[in-house]
Amino acid sequence: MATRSGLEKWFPEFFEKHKAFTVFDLLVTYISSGRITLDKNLFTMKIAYHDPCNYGRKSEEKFGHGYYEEPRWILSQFVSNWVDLYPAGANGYCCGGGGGTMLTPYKEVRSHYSRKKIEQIKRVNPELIVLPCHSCHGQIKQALAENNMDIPVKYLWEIVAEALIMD
Amino acid sequence: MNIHTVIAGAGISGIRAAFDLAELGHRVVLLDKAPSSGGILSQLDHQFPDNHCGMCTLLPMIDRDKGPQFCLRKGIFHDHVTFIPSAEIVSVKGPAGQLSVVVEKQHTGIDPLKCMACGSCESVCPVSVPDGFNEGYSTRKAVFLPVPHQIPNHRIIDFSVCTRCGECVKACPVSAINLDGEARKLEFNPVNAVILATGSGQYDPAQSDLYGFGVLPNVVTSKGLERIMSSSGPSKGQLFRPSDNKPIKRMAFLQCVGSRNLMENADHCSSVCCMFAVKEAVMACEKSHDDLTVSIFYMDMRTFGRDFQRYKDQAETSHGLRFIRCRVHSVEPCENTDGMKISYVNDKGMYMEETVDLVVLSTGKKTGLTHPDFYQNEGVFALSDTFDFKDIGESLVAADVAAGKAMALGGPPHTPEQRIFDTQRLSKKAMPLLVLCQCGNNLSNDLDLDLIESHLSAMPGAPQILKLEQACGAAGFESIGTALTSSQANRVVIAACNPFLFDHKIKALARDAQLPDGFFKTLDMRSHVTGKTKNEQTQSLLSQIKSTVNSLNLTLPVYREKRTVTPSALVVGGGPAGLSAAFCLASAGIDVDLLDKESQLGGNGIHFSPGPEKNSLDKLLSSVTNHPKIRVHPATCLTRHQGLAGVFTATITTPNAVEQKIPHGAAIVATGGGQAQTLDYCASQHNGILSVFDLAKGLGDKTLNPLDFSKVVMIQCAGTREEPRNYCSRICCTKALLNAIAIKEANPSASIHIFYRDMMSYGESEKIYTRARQAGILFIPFDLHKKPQVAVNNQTIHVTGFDPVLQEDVQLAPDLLVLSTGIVPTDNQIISKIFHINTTQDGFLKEANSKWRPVDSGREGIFVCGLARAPLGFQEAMDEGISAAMRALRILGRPFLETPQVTARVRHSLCSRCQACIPECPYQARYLDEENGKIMVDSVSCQGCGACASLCPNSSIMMGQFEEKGIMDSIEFFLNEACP
Amino acid sequence: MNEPTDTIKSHAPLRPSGIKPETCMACGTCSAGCPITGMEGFDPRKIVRMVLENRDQELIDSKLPWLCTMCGKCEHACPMGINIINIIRDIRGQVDRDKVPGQIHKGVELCLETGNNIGLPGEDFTFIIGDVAEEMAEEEGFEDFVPPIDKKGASLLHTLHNKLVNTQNEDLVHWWKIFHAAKEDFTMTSENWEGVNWGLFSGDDEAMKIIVGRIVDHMDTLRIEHLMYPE
Amino acid sequence: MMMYPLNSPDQGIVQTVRSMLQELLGKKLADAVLVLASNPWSDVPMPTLFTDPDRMEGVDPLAPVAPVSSARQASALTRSPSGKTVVLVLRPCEIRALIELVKLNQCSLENAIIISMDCLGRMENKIFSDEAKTGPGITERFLSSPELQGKITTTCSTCNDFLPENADITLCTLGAEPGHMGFEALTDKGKALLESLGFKKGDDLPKRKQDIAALADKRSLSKKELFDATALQMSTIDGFQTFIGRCLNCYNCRTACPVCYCKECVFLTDVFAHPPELLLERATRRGAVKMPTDTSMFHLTRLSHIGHACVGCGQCSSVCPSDIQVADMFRTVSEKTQAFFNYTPGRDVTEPIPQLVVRNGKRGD
Repeated sequence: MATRSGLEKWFPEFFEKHKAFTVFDLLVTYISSGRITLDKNLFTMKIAYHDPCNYGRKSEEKFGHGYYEEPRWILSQFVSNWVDLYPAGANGYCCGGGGGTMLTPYKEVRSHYSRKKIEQIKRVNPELIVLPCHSCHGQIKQALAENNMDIPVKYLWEIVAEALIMD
Repeated sequence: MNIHTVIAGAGISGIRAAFDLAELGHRVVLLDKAPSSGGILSQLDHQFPDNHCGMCTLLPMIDRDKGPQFCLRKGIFHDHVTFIPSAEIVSVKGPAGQLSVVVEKQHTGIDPLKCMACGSCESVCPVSVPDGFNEGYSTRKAVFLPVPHQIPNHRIIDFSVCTRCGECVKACPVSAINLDGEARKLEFNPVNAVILATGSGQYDPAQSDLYGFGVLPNVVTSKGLERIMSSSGPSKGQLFRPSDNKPIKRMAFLQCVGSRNLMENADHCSSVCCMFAVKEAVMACEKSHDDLTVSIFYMDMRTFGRDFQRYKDQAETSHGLRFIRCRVHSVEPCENTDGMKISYVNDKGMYMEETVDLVVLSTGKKTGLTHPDFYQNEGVFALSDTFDFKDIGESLVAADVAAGKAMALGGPPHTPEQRIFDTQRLSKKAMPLLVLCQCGNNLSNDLDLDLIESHLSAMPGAPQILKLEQACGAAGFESIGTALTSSQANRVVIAACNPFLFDHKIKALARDAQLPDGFFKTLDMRSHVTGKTKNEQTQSLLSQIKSTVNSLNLTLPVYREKRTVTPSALVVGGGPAGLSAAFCLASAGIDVDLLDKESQLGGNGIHFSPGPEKNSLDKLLSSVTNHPKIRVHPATCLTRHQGLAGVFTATITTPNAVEQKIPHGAAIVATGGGQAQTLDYCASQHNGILSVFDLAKGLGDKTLNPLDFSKVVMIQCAGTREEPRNYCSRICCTKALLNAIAIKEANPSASIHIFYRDMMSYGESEKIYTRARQAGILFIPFDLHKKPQVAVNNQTIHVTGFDPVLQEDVQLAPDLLVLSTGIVPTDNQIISKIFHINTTQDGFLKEANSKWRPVDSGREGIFVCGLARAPLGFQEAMDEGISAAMRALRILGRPFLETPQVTARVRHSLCSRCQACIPECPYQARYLDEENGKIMVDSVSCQGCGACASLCPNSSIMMGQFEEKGIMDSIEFFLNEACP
Repeated sequence: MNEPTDTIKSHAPLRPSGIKPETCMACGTCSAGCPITGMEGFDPRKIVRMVLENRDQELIDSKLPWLCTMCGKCEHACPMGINIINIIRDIRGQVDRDKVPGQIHKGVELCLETGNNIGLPGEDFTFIIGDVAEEMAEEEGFEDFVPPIDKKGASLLHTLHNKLVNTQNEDLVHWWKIFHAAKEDFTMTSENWEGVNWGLFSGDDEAMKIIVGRIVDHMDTLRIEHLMYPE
Repeated sequence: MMMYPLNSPDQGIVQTVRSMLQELLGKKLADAVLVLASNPWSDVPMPTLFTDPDRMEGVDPLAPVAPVSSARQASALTRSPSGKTVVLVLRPCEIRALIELVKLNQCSLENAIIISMDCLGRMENKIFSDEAKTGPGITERFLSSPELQGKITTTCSTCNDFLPENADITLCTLGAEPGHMGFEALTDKGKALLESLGFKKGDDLPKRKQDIAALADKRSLSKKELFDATALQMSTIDGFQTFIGRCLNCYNCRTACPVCYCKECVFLTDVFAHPPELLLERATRRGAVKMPTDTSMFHLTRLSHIGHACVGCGQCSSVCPSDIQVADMFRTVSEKTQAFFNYTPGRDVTEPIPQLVVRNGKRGD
């Protein structure tokens, strides 16, 4: 998000020489071209997917495309039972740690914010939460702990890495 | 047959325009894309303020025998109106007055001429899809009744879901189904005019991800709620939650869904949703006996109609509705229940969360609709609100305006049908003819017609019997005609199916036989096929035949008053409404006497500053003053008004105190109004305090200079929208916005604060509000209990207000304070007495029905419009003037008025003169003739509703064709059936 | 409760340019939807209102802009399309740098100084990467994995989140494994490896530009064709 | 409460009230007086309209008899404005009936002064006549004799509305020693009138409250018994038919009823003038039909038409040649009808008649 908008704003010539990919673009390419194969029997538990604001709503606003479909496509390739939180996508909730607030001392406000995410998670009651963002990862883990909820949180690429079938 | 006008869209506006023209004697084709008439109103059962339907009020009231008088939601039946469902105009060519109109009629799969509406097709259809009529809360088949209560009740096939399995074709007993037909083209040529009244659609909230519509089952649209609460709806009128049919305890309305939203390209207000929501909330509370909490989340409650504010206040106090000024962000589900969570910020600026069982989305109008390519052709008139949402009353006014334009293109003058009656035949003893239809032998398994024949011949006053193989075809009617010519029969009962099919034909038969229409009765044989034994069904039919024959035998010819109409009109008041009424009437060839108490015509318009409004008024003024048919009486007062519709006499006093009598057939009251005064907010204590209208005038005529003002404060609803003047004056908000923009544009550094209660920028004027904000004008809402305070100290104006967003007091010392004081009517106290018409609590002239008869006074022949009736804008006033003129033309356009078949008559020997009936007559048709000490009925005004008859404690009222004797005898016959 | 997978039915509206905060009609949508409305006086509608009343300094001096997660949920439903997040970032940017709370500005400063937000020295970085890679190579299928650093002519540049290098080393391996399996020719860099740009959050365009510039430099110097965006 | 004591131990109450009425006319405080008075042509006092005080020797306002409801006479007197002030001496039930008629625009109280009394009931004409023959002063004897008071009609003995409402002046007999009764002014009009006749305000009657309560209790108890019994008797259609089985369609009850005000009764119209074939058809339907027909219809129609307005005067029973206890039936049913509509006939001239109330689209809701 920051890098992309920075590049677009100050280094537009960058794109003449180089190509840039989001994590989703790469994973989709790897999977669809067969460069990686994933084990479909590994993730059979109920998995909830969380949309980070930066990849969704804000990318869409800033760059005209929100990454909603791609992560869901990736999940569908090897995860049998994944669900959305409600609301998800463009109207989804932030984990509560966006905007650099993870780095501020206002922890209380942050946990207050994350109650919304916790409510969403409780409604779905998943066995694993998957997301593609380091901030969200940290914040959601923290919020779950604060709420005494024992649900593991993994990166999208983490479960991809775990499901890799090496030949 | 010459078609005068083709009207596209059989919603309420289309129907009104059709009746307008039909009542002027023109023939009209009315079509609708949908397979039924009524538009959105076919789905809405209740309209505020009385929360009844009342659509039948729209039926023609003059010459009402031109069509049956029953529920208009069932269908449109009028001798001069041909309704074509599932049809659209595809092209309009030629010059106005000589148009060629091509209409495409969809193939609906079922031949209405063959169909007996038995429903066999529907019972075998294997398809099940959500039913649009119930907004998807019930299911229907591929062959279905689009509107269950409508007649003719032929089903249609929805080919988009039909699987073409052919089961229905096999099941149809009369081979009326054809799955392979194609759309047909119909051409009408020449046609004088085309009216487009195709209406709008509703915003689809499923396109937004905020409200969960389509995902959360208990999020419904306001129309969906209407269906849920409808007695013809999915839960038969019970207010249940769609997801689990549990009762609803908490309900939230979210206003402005799809309206007032730049992101949805909807910079408009949909005008009707606020009151719609309040009405639905009231109904929901009533249905659940107030065991329900309703919250309405709004930004501005747009109660801009004359009586809306009190309706809203009443709803708030009597049902405890909660009005919360906050737009809700989104709707979320609750954990483990079907409830939903809503968060908002309350008036204390606090974040609140609550749980509700049902969320109702007040969805606005659809955007992005486009007009057909012939939209701007000559002779094509689109309703001003074609794509807008409007209140019913306003839609009717718009329809009248369009009909007025169509009418102006000419057409044959109105020549009412002259009926001749065979008095000799009528004066004889009742001789009934009974037509028994065998329905092509289709009924032989269910009804024993021979048995009926033999029974009847033994009956006293036995009817002559004519058995026909099929009564409804041309041959059938011919046989009936022949039988009537060759016999002395003077009463006719037709026993067949689908009696409504006969209405039209019966009139022709009656005309030929020179008998009154009321001496013909039809009864539905098929309604006796109830699944009982053949003998039981036959007995049941027999009883009905006997009772019908008997009551018809007792029906006597009605005396018919024929009142010659004075073909001229009186218009009182020469402001915008009166002028446009006078001009419309004069253009239709009617002589007009136009009175104004002032020496100069123009009303409030004389203050207009140069601009489009002034131009349009000036044009109208010169047309009126130069029109040979209009006699202007300036500086003249009306002192007396007497008579009945068609034959009124006015007494006027001219400037030189001469009394003069003016006979006329109809009167239009447009006596206007003016700005109200207030004592609030130090109104007269500083010359920097002006009214919104005075500022507009000053800015217009340049007596005020925007550069003189650096700090401006405006306060809306000054002394108004609270008791005793608890109504919205409708135009002050827009005026204030325009004033503010004008100042800001000329003087960008000026700071402008507007204190408002609810910004009434309804409809397209929302754009002005948006523009004003973008110009940097600050808006601060206030509640009645926290009004801004104004003080004048040492020649300085001090305004202290409270900003609920900041939760802080705001202190301002403006050099200009502008008060929106509202509008009051001028002469209504006297005028209402002179005309014997009613006024509202606030002194405005009261129309007969704010929804369905917006410009009719309570008395037939007297019409009300303009500011005298309600606060409104210039264009709205002119439109109302035309509407009033169109209503007057129903009377003035015909040579005489005739008593219809069913009216109330007083049996003076029974009447005890208690006079209870007089105030209860909804048409003010009853009065006490003081000279003779008798209660009288104006037979032209009387609509035969029977309110008086049911009220009269002495049974002294007879309704034509519903005489007590006949009814008692019918009861006898049915008792005979019930207790043999 | 529905567990719909089709809940994503619409997308964030594109903010038309030229919509000024003045267009705000104080409808309350933003505040109603913001999960921290009411916390420590935070209220997006109020912030917009204060901007309209030219009370910027009050906002700059308050901690309000730092409470916001800039998630944009408020904007998403704003019927007037007001860029509330831009307002927040503008305010943040006007705060004196020494008054920026918490680690944000410190991280930016460290990054400018050391090439990463945590000020990790180069040798520590090399050690950690090597250590984690060694561990990974013990797993089946990854025996021949060697972490590529400063590899000229690599196909893809992989930047790192400081968190992974710092406290969550075990998470470094996920992408390595994927790249390895996909036979991706990628490289990391030994200097300026930071993938996270906190200038975005602190409203510091100048710093942000420098940090983005480093990635451009890497790509040019190492002649790398493709970039995988950090966050 | 404003009590004006009457001290008349010598001349008796009847004479005292008579003098007062005479004085009213004499002083021209009223143009006419309608009051019960004995007359040479009848063995019971009849309502009589006086204008000459000298002709008033037979006036007997408290006579325990009412051969006809004076309400009907009062209505005939005031149905259109005459410009004259009329004093109407009426029993409480007659006032109630009159109020009902005012609501129907059948008469007006604008120029009327109503004088009433604590009503101890009335006897049937025959009983009164017999008792009157046993000696002079039947009215005074009645007022002081519990035995005679026991001879009042069933209706009266089960009536607990014995105090007048809507009168201007009432004569208080309850709670008074004989010869020490009092007039009570209930309105300003009544007060002015009494004062211009020289009456002075005095003390309240000491035992009044308690006597009223005692009588009310007694009456209520017997009323309940009567109503329960009647309701039981009429609880089935058969029971009802039996109750009115002897009805001969004479319509006396209708004629006597003070609130039956129709100009022409529907039962006299062609609606009920059945042709022979209809009668025969009815007979054919059931095999047998009691004649005259429509007697049930008649009573049911009346019940539905004026049941809400029944003031419980009992005239209908008194005039029935077939001894049908029409009043018992009417009062039992009416009590329920009136309770349903929360309506009390004769209570308040502004209280709308339920049948004429159209509210919220539903009548009488």
